[in-house]
Amino acid sequence: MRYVSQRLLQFFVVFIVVTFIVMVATRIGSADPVRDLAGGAVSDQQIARVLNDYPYLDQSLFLQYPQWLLDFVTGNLGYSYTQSQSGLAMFQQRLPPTLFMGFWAIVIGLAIAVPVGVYSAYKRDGAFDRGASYTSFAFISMPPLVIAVALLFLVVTRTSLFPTVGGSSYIAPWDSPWGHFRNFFIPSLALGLGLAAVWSRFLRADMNLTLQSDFIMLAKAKGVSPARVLWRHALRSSVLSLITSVALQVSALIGGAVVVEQFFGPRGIGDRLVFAIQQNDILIIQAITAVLVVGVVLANLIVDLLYAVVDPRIRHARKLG
Amino acid sequence: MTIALDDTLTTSDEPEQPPAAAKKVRSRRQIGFWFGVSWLVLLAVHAFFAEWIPWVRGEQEVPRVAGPDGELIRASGYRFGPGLDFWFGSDALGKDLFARCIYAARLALTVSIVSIGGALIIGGTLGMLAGYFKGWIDRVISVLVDALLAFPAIVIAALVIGRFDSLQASDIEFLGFGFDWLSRRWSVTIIFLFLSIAPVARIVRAQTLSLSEREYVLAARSLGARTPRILVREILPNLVPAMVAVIFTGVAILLAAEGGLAFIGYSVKPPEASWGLMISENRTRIDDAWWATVFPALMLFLTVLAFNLVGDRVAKRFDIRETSL
Amino acid sequence: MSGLQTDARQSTGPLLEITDLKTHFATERGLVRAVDGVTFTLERGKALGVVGESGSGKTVLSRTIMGLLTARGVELSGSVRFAGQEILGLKAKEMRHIWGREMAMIFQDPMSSLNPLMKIGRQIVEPLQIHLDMPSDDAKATAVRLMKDVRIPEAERRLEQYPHELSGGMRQRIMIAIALACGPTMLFADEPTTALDVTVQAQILDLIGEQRRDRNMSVILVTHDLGVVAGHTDEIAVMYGGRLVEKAPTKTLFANMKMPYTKSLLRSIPKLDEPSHTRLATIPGRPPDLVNPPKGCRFAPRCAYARDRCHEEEPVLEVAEHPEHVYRCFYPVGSAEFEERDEQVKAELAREAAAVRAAADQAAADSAHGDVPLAAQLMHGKDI
Amino acid sequence: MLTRPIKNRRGLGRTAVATLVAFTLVAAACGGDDDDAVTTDTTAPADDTDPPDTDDTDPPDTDEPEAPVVTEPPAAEAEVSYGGRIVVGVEAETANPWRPANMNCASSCQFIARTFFDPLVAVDSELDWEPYLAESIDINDDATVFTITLREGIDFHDGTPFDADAAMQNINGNFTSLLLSGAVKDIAKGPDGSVLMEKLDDFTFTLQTGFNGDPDNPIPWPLFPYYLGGQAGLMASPTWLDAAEAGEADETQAVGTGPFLLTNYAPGDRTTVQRNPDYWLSDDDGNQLPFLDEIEFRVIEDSQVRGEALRSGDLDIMATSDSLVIADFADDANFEYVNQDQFSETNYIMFNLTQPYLADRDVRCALLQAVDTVDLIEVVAGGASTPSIGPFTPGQEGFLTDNGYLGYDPDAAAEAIAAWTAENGPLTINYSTTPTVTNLQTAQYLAGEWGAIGVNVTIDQIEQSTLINNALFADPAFDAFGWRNHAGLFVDSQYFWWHGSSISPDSPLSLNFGRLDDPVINELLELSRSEFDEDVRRGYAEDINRRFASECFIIPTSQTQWGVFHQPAVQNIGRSPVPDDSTFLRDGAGFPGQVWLTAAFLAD
Repeated sequence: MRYVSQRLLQFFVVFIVVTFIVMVATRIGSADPVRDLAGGAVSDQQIARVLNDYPYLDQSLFLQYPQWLLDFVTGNLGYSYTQSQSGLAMFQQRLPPTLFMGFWAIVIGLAIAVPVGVYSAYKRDGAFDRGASYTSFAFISMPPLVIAVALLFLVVTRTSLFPTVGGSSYIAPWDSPWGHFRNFFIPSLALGLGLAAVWSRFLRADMNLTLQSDFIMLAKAKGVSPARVLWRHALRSSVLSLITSVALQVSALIGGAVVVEQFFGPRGIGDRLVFAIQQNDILIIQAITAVLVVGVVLANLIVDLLYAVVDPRIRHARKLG
Repeated sequence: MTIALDDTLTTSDEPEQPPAAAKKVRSRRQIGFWFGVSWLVLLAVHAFFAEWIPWVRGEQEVPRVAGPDGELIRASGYRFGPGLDFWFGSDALGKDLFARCIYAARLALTVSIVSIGGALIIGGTLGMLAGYFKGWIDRVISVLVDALLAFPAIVIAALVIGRFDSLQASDIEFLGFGFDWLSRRWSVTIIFLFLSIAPVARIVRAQTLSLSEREYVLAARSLGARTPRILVREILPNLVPAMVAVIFTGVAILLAAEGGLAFIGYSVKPPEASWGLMISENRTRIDDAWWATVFPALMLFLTVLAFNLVGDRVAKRFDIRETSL
Repeated sequence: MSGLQTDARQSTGPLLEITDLKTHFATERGLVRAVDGVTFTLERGKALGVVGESGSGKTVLSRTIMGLLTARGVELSGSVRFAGQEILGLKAKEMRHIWGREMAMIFQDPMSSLNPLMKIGRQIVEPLQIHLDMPSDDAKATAVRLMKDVRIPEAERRLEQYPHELSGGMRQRIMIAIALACGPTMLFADEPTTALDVTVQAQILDLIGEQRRDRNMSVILVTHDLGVVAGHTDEIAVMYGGRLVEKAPTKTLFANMKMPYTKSLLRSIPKLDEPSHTRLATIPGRPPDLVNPPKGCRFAPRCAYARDRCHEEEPVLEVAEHPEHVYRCFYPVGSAEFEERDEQVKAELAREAAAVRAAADQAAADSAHGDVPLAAQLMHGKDI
Repeated sequence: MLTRPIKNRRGLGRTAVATLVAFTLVAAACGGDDDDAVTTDTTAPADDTDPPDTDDTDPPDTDEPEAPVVTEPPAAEAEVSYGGRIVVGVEAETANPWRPANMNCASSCQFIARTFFDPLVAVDSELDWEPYLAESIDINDDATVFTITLREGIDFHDGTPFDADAAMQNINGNFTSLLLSGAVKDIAKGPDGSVLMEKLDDFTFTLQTGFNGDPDNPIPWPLFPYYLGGQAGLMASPTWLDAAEAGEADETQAVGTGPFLLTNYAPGDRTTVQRNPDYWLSDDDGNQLPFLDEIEFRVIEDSQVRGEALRSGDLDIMATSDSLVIADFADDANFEYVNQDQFSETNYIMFNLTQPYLADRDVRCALLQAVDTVDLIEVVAGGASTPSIGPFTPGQEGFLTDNGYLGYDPDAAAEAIAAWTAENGPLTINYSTTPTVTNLQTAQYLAGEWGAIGVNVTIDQIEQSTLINNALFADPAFDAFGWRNHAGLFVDSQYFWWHGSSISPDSPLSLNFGRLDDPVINELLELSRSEFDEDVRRGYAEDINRRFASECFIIPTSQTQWGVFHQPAVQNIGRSPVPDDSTFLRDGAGFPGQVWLTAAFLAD
């Protein structure tokens, strides 16, 4: 329990720090946040309306913050006056595309990284390992933007399968599996390849270490087949660092999504965030950043839980802690 | 690599490699390293001396070249693909993409290097103090690092840069100074510097922490050396390898970040050139003019790769790893 | 490979014959001669103790025999005949029929040698299912029986437990149970007690001895601790610098050891209050560099009794009074030259006791992520 | 009629030289029964027409607009059938909220809004206004009083009956809103500021004119009914309006009387509407309208990308003003299209005339003369657009091919600037632009050309709502930017964009973005508003055109041409019926870039 409360406290501090920094950042050089918010053609009526909804907006930042925080935790996720849309509706509209993209990116990343990492570790220093090593190094040096250009140039323009730049839109898989694939494959791949590169490296390194450990030797000495040693004994214990890596990549994933959504679509939360920044739609900026931080934090919490599922020692230690 | 062939064999970290294979690995690493170095030298020379290099046209120059009929024409509308006249082709406005890529390199390199340099000075100092004295700096840095990791830097950068635009346009003064000077170039540099402080501080802190436990530091301390002297004479010189690795790798990360930021419109403004901006401007025309999108992306990729290769080599050479931090 | 699958119990002659076995590692620094020409035989049902300090090659020896050294750059030569069959250099695929079934191994550290993420039961059942194709119910029952054999209380409950939930001694018993699962004829025990409490050590050794007798197994007990092998082996082989330097029936050896090195080992039996796996403190100097072994007797640089000849010429194996007692020394214990120096040596030894200890763990430093580019690590930001 | 950029964020692609886009608040078409300049260009299939002449970059040299070709809309090729779902790609979506009084509505927004709102009048294929939700509108002889009779038996989607009270509430709201009041400023208002209306019975009421709202100063306004075919004439449920006003209903969940119900609205991304089974209108064969079950409008800003989406079958209908894309698709026999190359917008560079240096004609004209629009179009739009020399496009009242336009003369420009700077010091122009690809290219091009005549240019890349604010409030930072506006047939449609009275002394906000207050133009606009004779009106309009040319109030760059492309399976485009009449509604009249989908259906 102490462990959990410690982690929660840590996450809470991170949340406060990030959201406060973002709040301060949205107000830099702004004479009147209320006017910014009203957007477009501003009449006194509109300003009055903003102030009626969010009376704290003309107070000092330190007074604003707790009130905003209270709003946030009570489910008031802001309002976009320029888009006539509540924060909640905005999330309902914009989160699914990004979640799907992120999910598929992670799936693609793992689907590539796990076999590559495991096989590299198994055939260490072999031709495959070396090839994978160079390839992954190259991909690590490729920001999502470059991968997106490469995919556009090498795949999208050469087949007529996928929507071109900015053409991907949100189609739920249950509405049309094929449509979903067409629209999500390329953006997800643009994110997933980079993840695969990083993860295959981490997995290979960790597997190498694991493969040298005594219990692998014991498994071998028991006569367990190499495949079983690899997948049942070695991978399972290396998977921990992989999971950590997945969680740590969530924030990088969001950063990548911002670029990829602008590049290919679909229009998710990253795209909306950039638009909100352009419009200085401060309540939406704050809401999105806060939700994203919660997302990152949640990912880390989930990893913590997964740790315990995968590793009985941790479960044990936490029970004691 | 020392190998203790004894009971710890099974946990020894590095593989035993036959000398030939090991040599091959080394030479392969060398190839990468030398590729990185040569690319960077070539690029840096072009970028920083562009005005004096005859084959680099002006950033904003709209050259007129001989058309099919021999008369001088503008190369607008992506008229020229890669070739002798335009190595990387021409863009929509008829500018030379090679020249623009070079000037974009100047921007990317200056912004990244200045930011990392500044971050090293500030973050390095903080990190050294934190590592040596531990205490509150330590805790603040770790919270900041956690917070930064919890959030994509590109978003914070875009947000702040957007606001800096308003600041520049406003009449707001700070300590009697206005913000007229706050161009995008400065905005990007400042926010990159700011975002780099915590990670740099963290690395330096960790290195300092381990260095301050070393015998020679303990010895110096026991001989009555003063703290500043220990920091400057004993610890600082030993931080250099780590800092070199951080510079190269950090620049690589910032280059990538600048690319993304420029792509979403938050690095320099047109008509200044930036790789990300060029990609953003030209990608919808990739069917007709692939060169205008592909070359900037290639430049970005190769430069990031080169910095990573060099940085990684330095890190390996001096055995600097995140895990040891 | 059908020949190898024949039951070793059916063959006649010595169970294990090792002839001029060499295990060399090619490294960047040069060829490491970890095992350098070792010859011995082991009869079935007998226990051999292989003794030496860290770096003497004893662990490599046992793993070579078992065929577990398959890393790149390993060069093997000589001969290992198991139940009359040559097994040196067989591929892992071929050895798998022997592993677990004919030969089994108990490792030094029961904590790291059991898969931490797998239930005890599964780990014991695994070889049963692999080699004996046992249905899972039978396998489970067998596992419980095995656990009872190795004196694990509440065996049924333990099946569902994870290694970390057991004490060190229990874990080592589990390892033994695993090793014994398929009834091997040959058991390697590599420092089986080093990581354990002294009180538990004796129990474990007794257990191994007991099982050896019950099952008529041969046992090779690898240790740096002469005290361990004293009561639990039939024969003792002492290794130094990759070479066999003294070998004798246990009683003979203790009664009449010839090598000054063996004598030093005897002196360095760990004290009760020392942490486990302490380097042998009482022998000055370091084990020899196996890339460039010293000229002459490999122990000479550290030997308090060494004379000029020892540094120039390498002694060959001499046969002592007892025909099965061999040793490699020009000036063995008991010789006049030895006694001459003994007095001053004893005094020095005490002084240098503590010096060797440091600097041991550097090599084991974790470099797992050296392969991951710094950029990727920085982007991760956190320690993995 | 309020202008606002519709280009949301990134690339509108190569929408000619276009930059920002006007709201089209008023359906403006050529009135009267004359048949000279009226064309119906609903053309399909595509191979029946000549592709737009993309090579001709010179201003058209004919004296008259091209001879009109009046064609009947194509008859449906298949039996009408109910059901089906289509996806329509539009370039932007700028509503927010969906209240007619507040909608920031550009072309694509009108396209969407017309599926769930009906107007009081609509423009038919002969470009006459026809009563739509209204049953009739009686105009008195001097065109100062309008008696509006409504159709009976129509309900809003929420069940609220559509009657005089509802219509009057809508009209009052629309005609007094910040956004729309300027467009209808000559409708009489009472002392409390509300529109003066008289309810005659449950379905009849009257409106009257009054110069600047003054009921004692009625002016003839023969073309006024057309305004009821625009945004000001859209009817929304009063129940919903009241609830939205009170904050109890979602102001984006529009409730109208239209053929479709708004079911899902994702701002800036997509809008979904579903069939209104109780729609009040049937087609001429008595089939209950509409036919389609569902329409999804999807925003795809880049026209190339939109085109690709149509090709790949992701879209069924796609509207574009990108001449290259139009040229591309016009040749493609796989798609049918509605060509809308008349009465459309002009792309131009707008000046903030309150800046002292821009109030100087010499400076403006020098800036104009520095720009070779032919070259600009070549560079930015691949030469596919037609250069423009004045504020009007072909078909519009006042369109001229020779208006005295100064044309490209960089030497004269440089001279003028040199003279100006000698007297006043260096001249710096801040060109504001949204960060879209085409706009940035245009900005860079202009910076180059203006730089060449000795003007310092800074490019300010700002987000569009800020840009609008700069324009609305004549922000000091606003000097010049690209704009797309002034669709419609009459010059009266442009009245408040250009009339000095739009610059309110009380409010810094003005819909006359350029702050144009020219006595000559003011007078001509007033004359044309009350003019019954079309030829005379055309004369006024041409004078306005010449005045623009001689004073260089704007730098016209190109004419907008629209094309609405669709899959052949989508039938009955251009055949939306007019109630009680045999004509059809005209697609794109006043609202280029849209078609009516009331009678559209999907062939199997």
